[in-house]
Amino acid sequence: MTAPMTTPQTSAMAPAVTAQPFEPLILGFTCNWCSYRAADLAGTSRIKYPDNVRLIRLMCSGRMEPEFILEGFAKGADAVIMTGCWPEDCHYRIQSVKALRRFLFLRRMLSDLGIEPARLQRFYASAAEGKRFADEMTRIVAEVKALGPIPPEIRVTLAAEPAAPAPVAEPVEVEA
Amino acid sequence: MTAPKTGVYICHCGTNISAMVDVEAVRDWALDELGDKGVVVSRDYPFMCSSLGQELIEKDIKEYGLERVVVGACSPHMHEKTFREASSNAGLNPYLAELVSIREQVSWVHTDKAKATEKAKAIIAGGVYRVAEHEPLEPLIAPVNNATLIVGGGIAGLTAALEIAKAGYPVHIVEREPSIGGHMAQYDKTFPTLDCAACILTPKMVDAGAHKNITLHTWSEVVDVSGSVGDFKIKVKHKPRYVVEADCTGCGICWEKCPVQVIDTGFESGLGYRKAIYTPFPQAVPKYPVLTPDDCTYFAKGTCRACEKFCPVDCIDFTQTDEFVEFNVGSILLATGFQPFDARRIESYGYGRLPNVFTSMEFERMSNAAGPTGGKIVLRDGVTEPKAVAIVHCVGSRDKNTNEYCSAVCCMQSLKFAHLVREHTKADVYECYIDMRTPGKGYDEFYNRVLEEGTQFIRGRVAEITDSLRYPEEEGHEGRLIVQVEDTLAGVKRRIPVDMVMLSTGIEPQADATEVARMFGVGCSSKGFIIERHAKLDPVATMTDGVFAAGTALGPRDIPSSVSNGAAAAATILSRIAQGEIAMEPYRASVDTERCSGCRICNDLCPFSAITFDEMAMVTNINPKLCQGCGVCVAACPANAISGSGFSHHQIMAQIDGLLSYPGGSDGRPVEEAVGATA
Amino acid sequence: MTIQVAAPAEAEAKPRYKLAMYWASACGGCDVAVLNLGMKLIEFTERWEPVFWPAAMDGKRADVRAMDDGEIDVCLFDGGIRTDEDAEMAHLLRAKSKVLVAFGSCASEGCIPGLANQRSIEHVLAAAYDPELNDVTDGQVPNGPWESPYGELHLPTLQVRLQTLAQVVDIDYSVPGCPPETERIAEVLGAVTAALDGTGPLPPKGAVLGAGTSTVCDECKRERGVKSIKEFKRIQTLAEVDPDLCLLEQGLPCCGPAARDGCGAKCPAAGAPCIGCYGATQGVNDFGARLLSAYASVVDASEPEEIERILAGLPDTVGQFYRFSLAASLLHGGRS
Amino acid sequence: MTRISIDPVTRLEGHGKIEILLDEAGDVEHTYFQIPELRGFESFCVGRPVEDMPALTNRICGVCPEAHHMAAAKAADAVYGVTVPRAGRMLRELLYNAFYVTDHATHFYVLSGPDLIMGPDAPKAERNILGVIKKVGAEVGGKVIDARKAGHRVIEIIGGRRIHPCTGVPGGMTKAISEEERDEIKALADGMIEFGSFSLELFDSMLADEAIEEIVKGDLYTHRTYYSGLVDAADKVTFYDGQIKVVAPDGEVFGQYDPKDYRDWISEKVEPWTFLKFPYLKGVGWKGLVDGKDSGIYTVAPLGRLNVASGMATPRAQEAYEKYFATLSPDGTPVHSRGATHWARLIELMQAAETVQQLVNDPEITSRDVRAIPTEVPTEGVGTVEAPRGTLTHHYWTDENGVITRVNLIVGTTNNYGPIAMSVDKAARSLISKGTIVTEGLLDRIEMGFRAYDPCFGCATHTMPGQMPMLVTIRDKDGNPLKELRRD
Repeated sequence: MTAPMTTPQTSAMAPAVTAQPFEPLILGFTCNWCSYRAADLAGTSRIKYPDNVRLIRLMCSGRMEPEFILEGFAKGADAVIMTGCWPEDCHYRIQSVKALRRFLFLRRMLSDLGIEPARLQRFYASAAEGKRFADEMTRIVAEVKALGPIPPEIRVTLAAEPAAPAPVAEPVEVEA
Repeated sequence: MTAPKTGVYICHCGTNISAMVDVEAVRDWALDELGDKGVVVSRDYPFMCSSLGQELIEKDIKEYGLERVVVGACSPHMHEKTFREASSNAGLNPYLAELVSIREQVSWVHTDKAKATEKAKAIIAGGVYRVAEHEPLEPLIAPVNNATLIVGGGIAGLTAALEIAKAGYPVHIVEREPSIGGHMAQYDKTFPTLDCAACILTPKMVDAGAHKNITLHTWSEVVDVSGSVGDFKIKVKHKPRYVVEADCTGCGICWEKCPVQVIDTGFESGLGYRKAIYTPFPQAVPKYPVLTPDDCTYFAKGTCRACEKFCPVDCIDFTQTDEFVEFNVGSILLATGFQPFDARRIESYGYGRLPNVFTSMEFERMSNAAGPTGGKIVLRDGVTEPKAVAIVHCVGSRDKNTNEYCSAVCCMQSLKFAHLVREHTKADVYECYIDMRTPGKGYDEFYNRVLEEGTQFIRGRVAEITDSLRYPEEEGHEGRLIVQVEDTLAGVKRRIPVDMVMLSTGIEPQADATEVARMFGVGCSSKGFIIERHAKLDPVATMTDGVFAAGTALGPRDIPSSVSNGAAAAATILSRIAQGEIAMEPYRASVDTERCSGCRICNDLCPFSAITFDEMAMVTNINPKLCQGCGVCVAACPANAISGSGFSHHQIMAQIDGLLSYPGGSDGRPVEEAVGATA
Repeated sequence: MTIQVAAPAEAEAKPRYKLAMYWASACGGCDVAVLNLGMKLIEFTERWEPVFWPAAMDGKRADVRAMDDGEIDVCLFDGGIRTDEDAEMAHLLRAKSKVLVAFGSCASEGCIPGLANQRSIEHVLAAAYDPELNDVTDGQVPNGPWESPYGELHLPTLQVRLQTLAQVVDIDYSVPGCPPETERIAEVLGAVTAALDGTGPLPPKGAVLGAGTSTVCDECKRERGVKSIKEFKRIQTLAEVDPDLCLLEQGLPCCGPAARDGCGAKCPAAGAPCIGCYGATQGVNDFGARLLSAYASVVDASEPEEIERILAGLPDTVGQFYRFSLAASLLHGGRS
Repeated sequence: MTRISIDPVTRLEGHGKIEILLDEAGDVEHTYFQIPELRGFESFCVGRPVEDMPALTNRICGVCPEAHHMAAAKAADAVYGVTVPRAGRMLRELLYNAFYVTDHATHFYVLSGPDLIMGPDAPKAERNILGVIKKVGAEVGGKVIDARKAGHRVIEIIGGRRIHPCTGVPGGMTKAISEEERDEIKALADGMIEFGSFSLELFDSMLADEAIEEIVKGDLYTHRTYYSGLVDAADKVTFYDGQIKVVAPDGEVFGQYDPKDYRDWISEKVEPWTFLKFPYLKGVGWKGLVDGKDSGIYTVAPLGRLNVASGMATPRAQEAYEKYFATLSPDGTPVHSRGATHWARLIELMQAAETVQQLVNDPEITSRDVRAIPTEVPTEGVGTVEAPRGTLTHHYWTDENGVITRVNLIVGTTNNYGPIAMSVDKAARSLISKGTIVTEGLLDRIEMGFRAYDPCFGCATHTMPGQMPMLVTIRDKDGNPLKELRRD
């Protein structure tokens, strides 16, 4: 009587596999002068935050090319965060505002492409605001978890290879 | 193109990293999984930054012929230079080495070792992908102008000025008040030694005023800073004194004759009077007086001119206006000081409402022999000596409603005040404190001394200061002040009747601190204290090359540390001057004029005026001398004609790919989708 | 235009190369552009033998199948990959051709039909066969094989997304444009002939032929000053369009700053903003991102509300920034 | 059951495909003509600003982008309820008529020419444009290429580009033309008229040839369908704007309506076996692919236009029109022979050439006043023109911001989908009976049938006008291939 037992076993195991909680992958951009140092300060202050975010350092948040963000989404990020100096103490005086303009434009275009605004986040952090940096990371990760993954019909990654179409039967050639 | 030979080095940082990241796993993973990206050697080491760790890298560069180096350790702001130097020692261009942070960004902020290790792998991958796109760069060299601008003539600035001037280099001090000296000049005694502030300060003021290498710009403000590292162009506004400095002898007849009495809210903190034309205090440097038009009868009514009539050298000039002077400097020191916390902001303490509530600054002037009361400690009426005095600590400090930080000096100044009250009067003194903070040489000894002098110490934050009596036992105390405080040691609520309350006010940034920070391009906290390049290892440098800071502009501190700040800044500046030139990160934007379409999108984007348009050739040019490397124009160029060295498009795209290449999609879910799949 | 020309005798000396031109999901404009070569085309046939060109001459897939791999010297492939059959042909022609060229905007970037990628394939079918506008019998709409009363009828199946040629097979070159300007086509055919003869340089794999490396502004004759966008305008609201001044500076969203040059800036010259049919310029991964960044950078506002107000002047961001290149955008599979 | 697949350029390339299914007796049971392409303009035009539509919908067809550009611009005008200034409208018509000259010339000489001028029995090697040139003389070849060039040049001057013009916008055109450009067009116009009369004379001479006469008058492709097309206020043939007139097979007027009311008059039948839809007259109803007065199927393009109108709008064309009916239908009832389309096409070419000349000589043609600024709130609009291959309708719905919320498109060739399918069926039935199949003839007839209609599936699929190279596979009842025939 082994046969009947297999069924419950397999079905009992099934939920365990699907029960994995969604852990978003998030790409974060910092400027060299304020927000990256805020991240450093969060570290030196040992303030904990979720490990979903991976950071890239730019010299200035105004260096941000929208292509970087799209590349992030294309390569599997569930959300992207832009951070930088408070406009009033931007190391490059007024460049942090350029980042704001691109952010608003891009967020609108992304939502027109089906990517929720909440997946493109943005905040300021001065070099003294390690706590703020960690708090924002925690907040954003929670928000993105609530959103869930980006549906595959919205994002195609470069890895995506088209399914080679099933070759259709070739008519046998006969002499005319 | 085949991937460049790359070495990967994972630092344990003692256990700072290895406790939360499985460094061996990361090391092996890098060699196994990043081989196709060029990784030929991967090592871990307890302290990569140690000389032995660096030798490890240098050895590999030579043995394996490494073309790239990636170190996974602390923040680049900590050790980027270290590993770049190690690489160049071994003959590898320093900009082909990349330091990625798996400490500040991983081990110190995460709690799940397995996940932290995964993230560390991704960060290493990001570095490896990125560094493959790097190209050899040479640092940009800029000559350093040997002149120095010091903003603020307080004790920190003066100290630095004298050190630099003595070394033989020109210094400009810009002070917005009529005299240098800063807050210290207002103090009576200085803790813990109780020597008189004036006696130790004025000689320095005189030296500074007299020194041939020091140019004083008092009653002046910096209005513009331009140029770049090594050679800043400074524009200073000299506000009109209405006194011709060249002729003035500082004889003082003008302010004797001036009929207008003005409450001196500046130097005398509102306790005393000055004239419409005045010097803030007898030992002021420079000696020339200042006339304030708002107070002057002549400016109001067009008559009087007493000062002019009596001036023996005819140096009064009512026609003076703002004057602007410009000069270039190679270094800038911001010693802009602090402002005392405004006690009015805590209404329950009644300052401004209850006459006999005083602030520390008022008390300093009151107890000063040269002050408005001639050193007598009396109530507002100017005659009555207090029988009981309460001193309240942490006013505007360690308080969520005002400032969360500790102002560092209040405890000691309060102890000093307690001592002075006991010395000048027979009054009982109550010190209401939260914690007694007496770090520093001789400080705690002074605390004990004041204890022995019989001052009563009450541990507890004062809740309220009032003149309304609520309880029968308070009868007979009419007209006195009640200090309500919970004695947390005795565990009782106390209402203490006193005649005088002294609020030990804290230290706050100058009101215009953030504007000043912006003008000089340095970062400051949201409160306004300037941020050090590194709080511990580089405490007087800012994040802007060539701009330094000292004293309370950086945060609360006492006179000794302000002075050592000033000296430290002087030493740093002198070493730059001695080097004659400085090396800057070669991060610059450049235009490929073949690709430039002349669309002029970028033309208005540069705050440093590095971008110009060639009308003839219809192309845009970028001046590398002015470019600061922010990259805004690179990101804006729709023709892809502008590229940025050091942070190029390809480098960042590669790092993104690397960071996201592992473990693939979020929660490892396959990101592939059969696009070609038919609906 | 049926091209079956016997090579004139004097050309016998030089080799005659085999040329194929195929349209996948296309409008035919690329083929018309080639036909517009007129007499020049007939001259070209002295050096080029068109072995397969459905637009202009007889030819059968069976013939292509029968060819050896690499037998076709050059295949100009226009049209996007919309159906399983398009993909099948892409794979077949890749195998049979020495040099495969993504010809025109559809094959290079997906062109305007690529805008379909903004929505689901269900939306495409629902809109095309909207029962309110059409006579649909119990919800039956075409897509894929259908079982007729007399046996199965084969009908191609739409892919979930329109793809560029490079997303489906490895390509050697691409020629941008919707359609490529006839003069550029002549240059390309000349250059390729020279390269095959060995008298000219062979362009590096992946090169973009028949276009420049700058942008349309480089060719545009309009005067331009420093850019600062206070408001985006729609042409029907603009009483006067200055004939000499940069259109973007007049508030019209022109793609010129980001679109690859080579077309001669004909549209701006005709008073119509460039719509970017020559696609992204050299080294740009994502046309829309580039143009968006350029526009946003010069928006004359610093407050979020003000920036949003100006942005609202673009009612259709996807159509504005990706009109010809959505299928090649990073989010939709990238440029290769 | 035996199945015959006729795959123009084989099944897998989506260029249209014919399936003929025979019953047990070996007679034609059913014929399917499938169009295997869909790009989804109705879907992705939604959300676009209406002023973008002329440039977007160009890309429906690279063979007749001018037609889509005009229909879209007119629909956009209608969405805003704006009237194009006279000069702007004249520029559009000038561009459009020049396009007609080019397109009709291309079709007659390059596509159908080989069949007609060389005759259907000429050796295949000669049945191409070069053969034509050899026979009628090099200067004719020159004339043809010049005529196409001339048309393209006018399109470039007014439309900005030769293919996919860009100057049509809501309310008019983005640019006027200069005096110099006007003079250049004048010169080209004279050449066009010359070319028109030359072509009509050539056709007269060709009619002497019996084979040709058979093509034009014969009943092989005769279907007695309804006819539909635009007529102007004087009930004459017109291309850019007018009312749609429908006549019954017997010539009786079925109705005349404003194009914006098209939905009251026609509907499109969706079949699950082909991406293209079958338009039909609602008032008559869908009876399947059959002709006659009870079937809603109607015919458009030159044949349809000449059948509904009472004449041509220009003198020379009118002359030719009268000759056309005198020859083919003296009583003035509709001409049902599809072969006559070739002749009708040349008559239209002449009208287009004459119209170009009229317009370019109008003193107002160089006026700067080519665009009106809309004042109405945008809502909904229909734009209809006569494309060379049939009535073309664009219908847009927008929000109050002028952004498209819904689109309906009925492209020229689609209107003829039914008749073409019937011709295919008829050709099959005429040559297949009781299992005997005259295969070679089958190919000829189907090919010529297509050429008569000049189907432009560039608009719906991608078959170039006239191009129908074919492969026929005959399979036995089990679907095994018996024989494969190809047209080479």
